[in-house]
Amino acid sequence: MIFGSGIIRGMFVTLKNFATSYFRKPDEGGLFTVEYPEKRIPLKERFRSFPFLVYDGTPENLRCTACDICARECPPKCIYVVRAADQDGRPLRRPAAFTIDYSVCMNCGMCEEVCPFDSIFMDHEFEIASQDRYRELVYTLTKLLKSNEYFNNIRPRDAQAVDKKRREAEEKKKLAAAQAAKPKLDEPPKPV
Amino acid sequence: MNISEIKSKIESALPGVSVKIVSQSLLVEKPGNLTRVVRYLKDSPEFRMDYLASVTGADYLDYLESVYHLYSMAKKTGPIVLRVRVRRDEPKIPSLARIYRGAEFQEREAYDLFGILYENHPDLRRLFLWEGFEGFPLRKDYLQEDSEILEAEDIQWLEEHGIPIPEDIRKQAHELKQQGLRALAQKPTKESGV
Amino acid sequence: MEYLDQLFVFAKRLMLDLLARFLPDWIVLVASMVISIVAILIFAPLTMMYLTLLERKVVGRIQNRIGPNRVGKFGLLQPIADGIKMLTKEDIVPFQADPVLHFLAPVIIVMPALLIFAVIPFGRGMTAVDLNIGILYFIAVSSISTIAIFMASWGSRNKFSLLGGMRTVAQMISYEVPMVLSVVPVILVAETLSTNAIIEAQSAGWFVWTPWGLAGFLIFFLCAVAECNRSPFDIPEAESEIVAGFHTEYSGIKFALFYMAEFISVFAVSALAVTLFLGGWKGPWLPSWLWFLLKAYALIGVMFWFRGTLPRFRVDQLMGLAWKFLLPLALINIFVVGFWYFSPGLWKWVGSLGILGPSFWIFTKLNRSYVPENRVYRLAEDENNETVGA
Amino acid sequence: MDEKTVTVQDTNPMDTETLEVNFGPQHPSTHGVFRMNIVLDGETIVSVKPVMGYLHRNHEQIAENLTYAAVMPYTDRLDYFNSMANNFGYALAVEKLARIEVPERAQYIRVIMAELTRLVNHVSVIGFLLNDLGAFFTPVLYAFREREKILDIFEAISGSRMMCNYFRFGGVKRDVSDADLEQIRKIVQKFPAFLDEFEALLTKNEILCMRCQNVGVLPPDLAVNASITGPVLRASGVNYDIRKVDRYSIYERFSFRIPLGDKGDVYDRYYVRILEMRESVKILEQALKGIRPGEFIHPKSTSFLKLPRNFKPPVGEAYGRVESPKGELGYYLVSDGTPQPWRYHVRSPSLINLTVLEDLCVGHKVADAIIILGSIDIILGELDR
Amino acid sequence: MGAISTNNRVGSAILHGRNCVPTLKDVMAFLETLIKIAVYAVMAVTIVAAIGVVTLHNLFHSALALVGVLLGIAGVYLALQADFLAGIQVLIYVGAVMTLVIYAIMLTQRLGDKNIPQTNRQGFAAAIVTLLLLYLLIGTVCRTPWLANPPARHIPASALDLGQALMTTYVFPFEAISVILIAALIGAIVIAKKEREP
Repeated sequence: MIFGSGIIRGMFVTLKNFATSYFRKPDEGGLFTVEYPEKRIPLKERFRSFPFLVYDGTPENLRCTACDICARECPPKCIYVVRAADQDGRPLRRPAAFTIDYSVCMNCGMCEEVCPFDSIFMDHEFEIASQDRYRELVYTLTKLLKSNEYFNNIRPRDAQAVDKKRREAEEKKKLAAAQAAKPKLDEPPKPV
Repeated sequence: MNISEIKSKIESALPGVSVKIVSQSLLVEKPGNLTRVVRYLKDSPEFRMDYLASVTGADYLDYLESVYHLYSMAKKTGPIVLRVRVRRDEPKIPSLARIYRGAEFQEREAYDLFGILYENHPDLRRLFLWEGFEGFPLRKDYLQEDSEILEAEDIQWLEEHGIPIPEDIRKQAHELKQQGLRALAQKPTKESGV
Repeated sequence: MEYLDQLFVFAKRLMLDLLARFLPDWIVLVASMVISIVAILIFAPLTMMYLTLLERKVVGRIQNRIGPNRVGKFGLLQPIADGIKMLTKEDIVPFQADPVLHFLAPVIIVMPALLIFAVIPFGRGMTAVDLNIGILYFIAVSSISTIAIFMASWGSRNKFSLLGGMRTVAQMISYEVPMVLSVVPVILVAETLSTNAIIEAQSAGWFVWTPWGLAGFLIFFLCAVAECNRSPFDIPEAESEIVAGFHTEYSGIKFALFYMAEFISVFAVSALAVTLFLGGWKGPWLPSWLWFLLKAYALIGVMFWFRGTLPRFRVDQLMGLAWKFLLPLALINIFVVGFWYFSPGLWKWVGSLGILGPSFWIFTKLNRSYVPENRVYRLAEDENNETVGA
Repeated sequence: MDEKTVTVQDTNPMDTETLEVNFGPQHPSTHGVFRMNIVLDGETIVSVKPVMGYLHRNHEQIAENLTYAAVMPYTDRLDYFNSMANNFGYALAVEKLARIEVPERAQYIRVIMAELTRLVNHVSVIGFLLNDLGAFFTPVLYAFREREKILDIFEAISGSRMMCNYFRFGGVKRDVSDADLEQIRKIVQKFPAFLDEFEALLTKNEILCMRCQNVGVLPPDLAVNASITGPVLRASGVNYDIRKVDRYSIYERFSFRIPLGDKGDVYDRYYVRILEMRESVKILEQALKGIRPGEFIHPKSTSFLKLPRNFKPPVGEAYGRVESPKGELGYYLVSDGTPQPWRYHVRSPSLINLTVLEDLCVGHKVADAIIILGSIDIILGELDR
Repeated sequence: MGAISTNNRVGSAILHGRNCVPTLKDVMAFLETLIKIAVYAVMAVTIVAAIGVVTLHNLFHSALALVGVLLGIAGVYLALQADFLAGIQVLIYVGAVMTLVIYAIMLTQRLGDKNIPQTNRQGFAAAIVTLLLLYLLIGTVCRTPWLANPPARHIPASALDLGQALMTTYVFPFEAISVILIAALIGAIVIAKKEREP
């Protein structure tokens, strides 16, 4: 081998890449970078950024029951839940305050996994940069609530599975309620 | 080779050394005997434990423990787990750093976080924390500073940097100082978080 | 065609003629100098600004990236944005630095880089000063920049700067020797030190098409790359080792001046290599100055290509390359040119190649530590091993 | 007076003063906030003292205050280049502790992920090594071009590109779709071609050979004695790969070989990594052929997914280790029967491989210290913990 | 081409090369004064720098001042129309010798100190040598038969003349210096080697 041949071989590799960057496709040696704010890589469906709360229909009709499981299981402990109470002080099955500190959140998706009410899910929104990390990055209930349509939009497969599950549970509940409502009747329940 | 065979081999080869089986591992009863046991395991052709995979400490409230995982790269066997227990107030264990270079940083780490003194270590300094750090954070009785409560020194520093401090916080810090206390967080005990 | 070729010469002559109608002669004389100087002072920074852009674009494409593309179309205004940024940045002088040296170093380092332009023949009749010691002038002036780098490295009072300064000096002194010796064959054949006369001597054919010319060109070019501290010889500012070398402690416009000096000398040495070996502004069809710029930019492109491809040498290897490899080759090249000059016809070729080829081979054999070793790697299955070579 | 004369005689007039330089914590080539306290004689290194802890967050204490499941996302942050390998080690340790079984498909998915991670790690380490050598980002960007493709897969499967948090005790978090497997197949198919191109750029390059060969030679006996693991150990010619030794997961089903170095210098460490990638590609090909539909998590373990606090391993201890791309990544766990580990320790290869840094560097030049550090391949997240 | 007339001589002198000498007296006089002023300025700077070399407290600064002296002398050579010599002066002294001197200073002195003090333990010997040199110079100046009316224009010594002189008239000193330099080179290698062996 002549001294210098390895260098020349390497030079040809870079020359080839220089040339192919003008006409090849990204995965074949073309430009593989994306001019970010204008062009974007489509997000994968399972991509997770930060948690949000799902509501059905109107924001009042939110799924969260303030059970506090997500707050307890959250590894960096960035979720704070206060359960709502009625005038007599009896706890209600809805949160009075639900706050997530996005500056602490580490996007692990634990809350989504443990939530028994299919209420908290991971969002696709990742551009949350702001000037003030104490005020802007602490997300309160109003900022966290997003509709089920939005959820269906960003993660169709997961959302449909959740919806199906909820529908089935709903129907089962209805059926059970119907059964409970008329136990006196002797006709057997119809198969669904 | 099962654990009791290893135990009997060690005890027969090294008279005066007694080891005890604790959950599939060998507890060297006297810390002073550790180097002899390890040298035997390393040099004897039966074991050839030439690779010290892991050294770490553990705090069991009554005593501190140092755990060693030995493997053999030559024979591809292992692990033999050795453990040594010492009193919390006098945690002195002979260092293995002269037998295994690999123990050097790991023993420093255990010293740093548990305060176990490895005697004869070539360079026993804190590894991660800075010199002058108070306490040993992985001991179960270690109390952290409470980040929610300010101390008098903190307030002084903040004020020097032009940050206004509310009166109640200042008062709290003053009280703490008068009582000679520091703002320490209660370490969450087991199950307390549930 | 003729008109295009002499465009700039005519322009200057027209201006002087206009002046001569109203003003005394001595003003015309001064104006002639001023015009040349101003032309250089405009051309040099402009070249530097767009070379930075070109480098980023070329290296970007090599790495399958686009490169700067935000400021202006294709990032064409990027150098201006950079310039504004550099100008408005805070000028930081380290606490214990030697303020005078710290200030003077970037000023002095630009000077030789600009002075070199005086003898560069940009086209037919387009040399600012046709010195009869042109080549010597170039070598002498470019050696001054070492002093400025010393001032910067010592004046900053930073250990990385000091290391960078020491490396620079070792490198500059070492590479000057083979560089000068590689020019000697050209001077012997052209029988002159003047840049214009050397180009005229290449009317019959560029020197690079002869064996000694090719060898000389390669040695000269490598040494030139080293003199400009460019990759793979960029150890004085090796960012992975000594942060930024001698200009670690510089910011703002002072840093820009160092940067400018580097890029201007990149252009200057490329221009000189073109003059010495690639026939200068000679070439068919196109205007002479365009030919000259094309050739010079092609060489600069090669420098960028090097930067995009090669890792850098270590300091001792760099010295070894200069003293144990390039220097003896350059010396042998002087013998080769003598042989070429005195022998007839085909013998020239056979003899020259017969000397150069084996000596290259011998020097690689002598420098065994620089030649890659062959390695044998075992691939261990559980029992049976297999080996591969690399 | 006497003292003075003695010193005058002792010092060689040609001796130069040593220079103490701090490389780091802010330095382009320390791979994070790491400091090397180097004493130089001219350009030659007299001594190196690594100083670490700038990224220390007491990972072990954090973990001891969390449930077993909640530690998983924290392990991602150890070696943030190969979160899948970290997950793997931790999952293995907990499964050993709680005696959990893992279904076959999950094992396949785990192996595929671990080997993809190895590709990601090795390819970028070589890129960074070349950056330390002074190549102007080209090898890094070629490496990242390939890494991006694999990270896209990770994103599609686990939801995150780097902090995957994908493994669960008894399986993995979610199943891998056929489309994703197809995508992996495509990447694996094209990877050898990329490696060939990468090698054409680097392997025979004279400057790279000059810089790397016979620099930082680690003799095999020192390597074993200093508990060096991973490619650094194997580059010294010691045949020790935990995938072969422990046969954990389903590695015994695949036929692959362990590349062993010749001299144990920086070049061998570079080339052993290239060869390891080629072997990983082989494992991936076999795994992609062998994977069958099935459960991705053991049914008994699914209940703990929703209620991590009900997961209480029996009292005992376990040491689980995997061959992470950097070396032996071990997790030592002690359970007291509560949902939180009593003791949790990470045996991080980055830290322990650094033991020999001084031995490798002394006598070489400054530039060599940088590439030796680069060739050891440290990640500060794992080193400082 | 013809449209542009070259009706003044200074302009045409510049455009068509040196062989066409401008004859206008005032231009020449003006230029002469300019050059004279420049030469005297260079000389003055050289002397100031030379004083700086011996008086500056910082060794590094005095080395830099020495660079100034050498550059000034190159300027003087230029004024004496010895442009080849000037080029060589810059190349050898500024580019190589001074660089090595500064390099040696940086290597041997304490780099950490802000001031590298200039110490002189051989002041007496230096004074004697200086006086001897002064005596020699004065003697030479006095003994030289200065021409009352030097020829108005020297023929500048070209590189060709210098080369011929070195290869014919001065061939013996030239070769002797070569031998001395080679001896120095070998000596340097020997010293550098010795350090490594034990």
